[in-house]
Amino acid sequence: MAATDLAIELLRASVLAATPVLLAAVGGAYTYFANVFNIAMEGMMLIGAFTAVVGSYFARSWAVGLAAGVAGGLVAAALFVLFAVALRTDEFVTGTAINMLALGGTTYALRQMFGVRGAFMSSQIRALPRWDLPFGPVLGGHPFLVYMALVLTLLAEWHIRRTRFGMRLRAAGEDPKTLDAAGVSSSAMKAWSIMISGALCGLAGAYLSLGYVRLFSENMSNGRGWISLAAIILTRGRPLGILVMSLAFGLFDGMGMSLQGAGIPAQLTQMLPYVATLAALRIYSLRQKL
Amino acid sequence: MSTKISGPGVRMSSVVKVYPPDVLALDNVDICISPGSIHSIIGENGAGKSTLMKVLYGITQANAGHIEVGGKPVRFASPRQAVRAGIGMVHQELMLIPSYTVWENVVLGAEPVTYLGRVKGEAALARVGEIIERWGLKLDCSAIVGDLSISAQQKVEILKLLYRDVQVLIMDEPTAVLTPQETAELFVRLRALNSDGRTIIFISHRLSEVLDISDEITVMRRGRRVMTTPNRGLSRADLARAMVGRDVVFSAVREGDAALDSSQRPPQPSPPTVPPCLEVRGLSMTVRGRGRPVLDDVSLEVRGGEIVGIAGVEGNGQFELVQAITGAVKPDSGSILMSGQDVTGASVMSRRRLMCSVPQDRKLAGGAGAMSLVDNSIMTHHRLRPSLSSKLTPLLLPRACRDFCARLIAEYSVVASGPDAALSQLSGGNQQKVIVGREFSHDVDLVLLDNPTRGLDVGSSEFIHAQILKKRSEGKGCLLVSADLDELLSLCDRIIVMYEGRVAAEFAGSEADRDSVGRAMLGLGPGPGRGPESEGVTSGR
Amino acid sequence: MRKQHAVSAAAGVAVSLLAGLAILAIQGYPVWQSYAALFSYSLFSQFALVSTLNKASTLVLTGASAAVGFGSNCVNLGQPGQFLLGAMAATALGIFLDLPSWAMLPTVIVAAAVAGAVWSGLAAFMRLRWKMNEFITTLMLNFVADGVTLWLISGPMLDRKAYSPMTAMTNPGAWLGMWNGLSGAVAVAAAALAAVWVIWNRSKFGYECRVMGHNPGFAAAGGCGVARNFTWAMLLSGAIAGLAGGLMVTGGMQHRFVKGIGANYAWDGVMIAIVAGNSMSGTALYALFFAALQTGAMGMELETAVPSEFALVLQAIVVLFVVASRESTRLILAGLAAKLKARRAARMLEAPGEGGGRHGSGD
Amino acid sequence: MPGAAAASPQKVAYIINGGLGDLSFYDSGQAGIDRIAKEFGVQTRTIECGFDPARYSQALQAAVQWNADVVFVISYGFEDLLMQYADQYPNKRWINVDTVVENSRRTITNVDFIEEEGAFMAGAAAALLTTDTTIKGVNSDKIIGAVGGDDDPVIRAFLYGYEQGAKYIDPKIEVRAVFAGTWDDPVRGKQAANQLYSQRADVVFQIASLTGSGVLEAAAEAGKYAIGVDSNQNGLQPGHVVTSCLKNVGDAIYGVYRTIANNTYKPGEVLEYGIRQGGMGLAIDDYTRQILPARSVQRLVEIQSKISSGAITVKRYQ
Ligand SMILES: Nc1ncnc2c1ncn2[C@@H]1O[C@H](COP(=O)(O)OP(=O)(O)OP(=O)(O)O)[C@@H](O)[C@H]1O
Ligand SMILES: Nc1ncnc2c1ncn2[C@@H]1O[C@H](COP(=O)(O)OP(=O)(O)OP(=O)(O)O)[C@@H](O)[C@H]1O
Ligand SMILES: [Mg+2]
Ligand SMILES: [Mg+2]
Repeated sequence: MAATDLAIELLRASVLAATPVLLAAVGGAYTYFANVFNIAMEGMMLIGAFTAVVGSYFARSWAVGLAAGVAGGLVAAALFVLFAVALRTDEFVTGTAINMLALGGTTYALRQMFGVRGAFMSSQIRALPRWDLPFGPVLGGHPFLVYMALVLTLLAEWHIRRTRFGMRLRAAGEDPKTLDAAGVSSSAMKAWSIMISGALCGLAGAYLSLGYVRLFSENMSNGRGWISLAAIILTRGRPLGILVMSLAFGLFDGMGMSLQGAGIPAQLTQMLPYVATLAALRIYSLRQKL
Repeated sequence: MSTKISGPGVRMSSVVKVYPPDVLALDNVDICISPGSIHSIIGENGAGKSTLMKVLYGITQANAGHIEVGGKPVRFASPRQAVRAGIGMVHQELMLIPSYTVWENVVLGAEPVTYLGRVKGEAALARVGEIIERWGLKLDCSAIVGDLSISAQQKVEILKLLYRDVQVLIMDEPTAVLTPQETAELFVRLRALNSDGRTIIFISHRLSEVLDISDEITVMRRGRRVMTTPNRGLSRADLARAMVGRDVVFSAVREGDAALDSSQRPPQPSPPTVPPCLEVRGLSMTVRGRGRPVLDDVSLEVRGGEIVGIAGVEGNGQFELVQAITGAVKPDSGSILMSGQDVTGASVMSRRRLMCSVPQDRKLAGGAGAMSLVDNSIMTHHRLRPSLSSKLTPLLLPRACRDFCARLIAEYSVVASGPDAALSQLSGGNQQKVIVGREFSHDVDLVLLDNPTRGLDVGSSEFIHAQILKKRSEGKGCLLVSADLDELLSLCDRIIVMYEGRVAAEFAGSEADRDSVGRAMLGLGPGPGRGPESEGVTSGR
Repeated sequence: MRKQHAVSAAAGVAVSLLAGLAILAIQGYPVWQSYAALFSYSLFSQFALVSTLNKASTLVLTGASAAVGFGSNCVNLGQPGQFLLGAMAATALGIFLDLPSWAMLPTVIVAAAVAGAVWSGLAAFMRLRWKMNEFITTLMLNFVADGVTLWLISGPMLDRKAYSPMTAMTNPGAWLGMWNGLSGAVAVAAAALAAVWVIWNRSKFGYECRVMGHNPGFAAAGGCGVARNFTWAMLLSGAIAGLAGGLMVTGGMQHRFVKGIGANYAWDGVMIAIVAGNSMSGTALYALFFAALQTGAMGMELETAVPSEFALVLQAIVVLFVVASRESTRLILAGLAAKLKARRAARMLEAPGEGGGRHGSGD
Repeated sequence: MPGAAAASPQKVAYIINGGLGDLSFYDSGQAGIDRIAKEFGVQTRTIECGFDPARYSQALQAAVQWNADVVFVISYGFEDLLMQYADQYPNKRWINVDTVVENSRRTITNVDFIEEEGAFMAGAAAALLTTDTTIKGVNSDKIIGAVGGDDDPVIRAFLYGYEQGAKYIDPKIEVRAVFAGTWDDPVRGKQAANQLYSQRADVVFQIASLTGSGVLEAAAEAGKYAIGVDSNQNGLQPGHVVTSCLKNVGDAIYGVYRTIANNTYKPGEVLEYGIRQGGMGLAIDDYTRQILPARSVQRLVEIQSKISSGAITVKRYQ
């Protein structure tokens, strides 16, 4: 009886935990196809989480918060574009620097704006509304971004595969010169892909700070950006594959803690999602060989 | 000079283009393409032909100058605008997305879409199919471009232009990668387009072709237009002189005229009593994803003091053959012997004790642009040349390395600020000299050359050809893979033609001529009744 | 090349210091006091200098580790994990091993390096044997190392008397000396860096690695055993990171593995390697610079209440500006040069007489 | 030697291993510092190490370089360093909060909290809640939960007292603990709490600093209950935080400083702050009364007095 409750809770938790990874990774899929090495997702997410809280707090409105989150992600993305695309700085460098900037900047701003360190929570922060959709105990009653994330995933799949934008995006990734010769600026396509991933990372961040919990805490993204990146590389950027990967991640993430009940030390159970990722990578490499 | 009144004319006046930092690629060029004509532009490598066309097509912007199309002044910020003005270009290096289908490549950049932005595949397919019909291009709309032959890919490029219904077609060295027969087919098509009223700008290094097809000819030299003349009563010699600015002895090398050849080609080496420095026996290899084997029971041998050429349309196994010999890939079966030693399974480094190799792609395998000339010149020597490293430790001696590099620079007359210059700072020709110098200063019996003069200007090619002949006279064996038929014809003692991974034919240098070799490259028998297989594949005689 | 490095470095650092200055000004902090504090707490007192050096000794190593990795084209982002395992190895041996001190220290330090190498070797193995992208594996292995060590120090190796996860102290035999505050780790780190510099810039292996870093295809064609070099580069990179961890325990002030001992050293190291363009001496320079920033930040916080996170921001800005300037200055300058030359060329046309012959249609 | 610096102090530093903003432990200490600044007009500075060992020695050194006269330290993770510095600078007043650190010169004054006593009260409160099915949302099972930050001795001490308190009310009560493994990740805290609730715990005691704020949120969302820690967190999620296990770091710090101000300060003491000394306690206010029936509240008050009178002896961990 309690067991089934726990199982349900686990699945529920995994959906919740999967969402930010999914949102970020779907954005990352765009940069993946544009052949941009985008390791800035972690930072974009963090900035999004912060600006979302700022927006929601000062405007007393989750909508504004959401918008602010996206805006935050976009600003970070714009920085990425400025350096990696306009100034031709190495993408890895830019990404790493932006991650660092995000960590330092948000912590710094947290201090400056709210005079706190560690975390900022307040009843004035408006959380994202929950939709009590009749999807049963596991899928029902989540913050609406969870459902948005699913829709966005399908949309992205279609957008990248079927539309003119997608066609040019993939061309830009595969052979920029040719796209340029065809009269479409490959740099512009790269820039677009980065902005899109910025927006989605912003959403992911907003989800973390307004949906998952209702506060901002330092380094809140906490490695989720990296997991997203792994998911993208593993699934070669296919949004549907990413969906599966991030759900799996969410499941293992939650499972880790419940294994403490089975007497496995907390510190070890925390490794579960990452070990799982390694395993997935191994399996993937097998499939690759055949 | 034809006087068809149709298709827009193009006038470019005092166009200046400088590539960063200081390559004056176009120096006040004025050129006038009369409407509905076929206008050829010729000139040495680096003369500025492609740049001029890129400016006209809006890929690069000129620093100064004016352009008029059909009498109206225009300024193209991007190819899109050029296309809108009815100008299209087929680039020197084909511009296609390998993984896309033919129709996808054709519509890319001008896709028919629904209001949601979805690409209307059906509509595009129909439209493209129709054009293919109209011009009898014989292409499968939904084939993956990567799987097509070079000439088919070129058709796709032309298809792109027709799809956009351009009136001015720029063809930048379209024949460089084609066999004579394919070239002929292309010309038929170009003439058809021309009589349909389209203006055609044609760029080629092959003067015979130019004389064959053009109404007018413009000659460029070092970024300037040196002359424009109607194509009447001109000889290759005239053009060659105009191109180079002096009488050309080496025109043989560039032109491959049989008459000149035999006089040009150094005397045959003494009958090969010398032991072979390279023996390839029954080499076969398949690659995942490709249907037929990329190498199919290839056997050949190279003896000291001879230059053996490998001819073939790109993608017929030459590349893989070279890779197998250098050790970059392992063949499925067959064996490779160098100076009698079996090296089939040997590491690259151990092969390098017996051979040196000038790779096809400077950027990919030739050197590291960002590194100094020193670092670029000691590669492989750093392990094989004792003088470079200290006796006791595994450390290299900086001074010794510098000296080695300095000597190389002097010996191969490399133009560079010094051993510390980064390779990328050098001009293409000089980069190649560094690479050739590095490889040739290995004292080994086998010299492997993969397109050693691709994209080099006449001077540099001349220099490198001289070096190759020198190696031969020293009794080294050379295996020369080249896409430039003329180069092979003028240098080689034997020419082996590869087709679909097999040795399709072998010619003695004396009996080789463009036509028969060209036919073999296409897998056609040299003459009626004789299939390529029946051609004597007698390597181990 | 050297000059270009130096210039881009100088320019980048200057610009970013100015940017930081602007930020402070906008925030309404006393700019000059703040910067004064930043440096007086990091350089201009004996202890300040000493603690900057101590910090630098770690950063230099994590930086060198990253530089060796990136410089030879293996994306080893596993420094955090390798650091932790190195520290753990040093701690474990330091506690359970009891040798005469002349043997003790070397053993412990070497063990740390080996532990780090094992961890990176694992990633190398997965890459070569199973084609698993080392970029991801190293990242994931970090989390694993984190979990394992945390478990060890809060379970099996937890110090009885401790209030928070930490091991017992190591035997004094495994302690590096201190000379009025200056840790022996500095000397060891310096020696290690020198060794790596020689390997990197002078040895055949180092040469091949650098070539691999710039153009793997060239290295392969030239006959450098790419797979072998990859393995050794990974091992070396891991060993250096492990050494850094080991020195943290043997040379630090606590002589034990406390929770979070790795701090942010590894990621800072990655940063440093990047700004230094994988050049060893560049790494040394930036390690000192970053160390000064981080040490000074706390002083800045004390004197003028500027939050110490400011240092993080400043570092990121430095990275962006230095690297961006390095890569874009060239482009911009070249562009300008081209424009000038073009203008001159175009003018010649107007010059009478000049143009005539040139444009005359040949014969 | 101790007391050498008789001159009344000018600068007071507060060095913490973690970071402010946890709304519990560190902030409670900060409250004390602020009070000192206000009442005695001294300069105060807080140095946060953000759980970054790299900063521990720097923090101590910075305080010295800044010429602090009195240094309050929460020294989890750098007890050793504290000893070294205390020995090196005997003229400063070093007050170590929440652990016991004894340097060779015995100049460090320690403020040790008897967490077990506070936790005992929390356990009792939790038990009273979970056994009272009349309270909204309380189920029949007698299960209570706790979320710890790290699995470390202090948290163990809390749990030890928590369990005693619970069993004191009803021996059949089962305590389930989960360790989030972090002190500053509310997301994990929330996951942990949700799992406990799904295991039919009615109330979860958060002993995880910042991570714990996720626990309180989970309670509010799940319509269940939580118990705060260190500071009074009852108001953070009104109607869902039953009570808070107070650890009056601030009061303790203020108390010690007063002794310094009126020169009754004796270096090297170990000051035990349990319920009797008002160091530990239970935050019982209107929020509590909203949730617990009067008799339960009454019961808690009695227990509290029994503990301070010694009628109930809470076993110490270790
Ligand atoms: N992107 C570029 N950057 C710098 N220099 C360039 C660039 N492209 C061409 N150049 C230089 O400009 C000059 C003209 O090049 P261009 O390609 O127009 O010559 P070309 O006549 O087309 O030669 P080819 O017969 O080999 O095609 C050459 O010196 C070349 O090195
Ligand atoms: N990114 C950089 N920033 C600042 N200085 C640099 C940088 N890279 C190199 N330098 C300096 O330039 C000099 C030469 O470095 P470079 O890497 O070009 O040559 P090197 O022989 O490889 O020496 P090293 O590897 O020790 O830097 C060194 O003195 C180094 O301090
Ligand atoms: Mg060209
Ligand atoms: Mg206690």
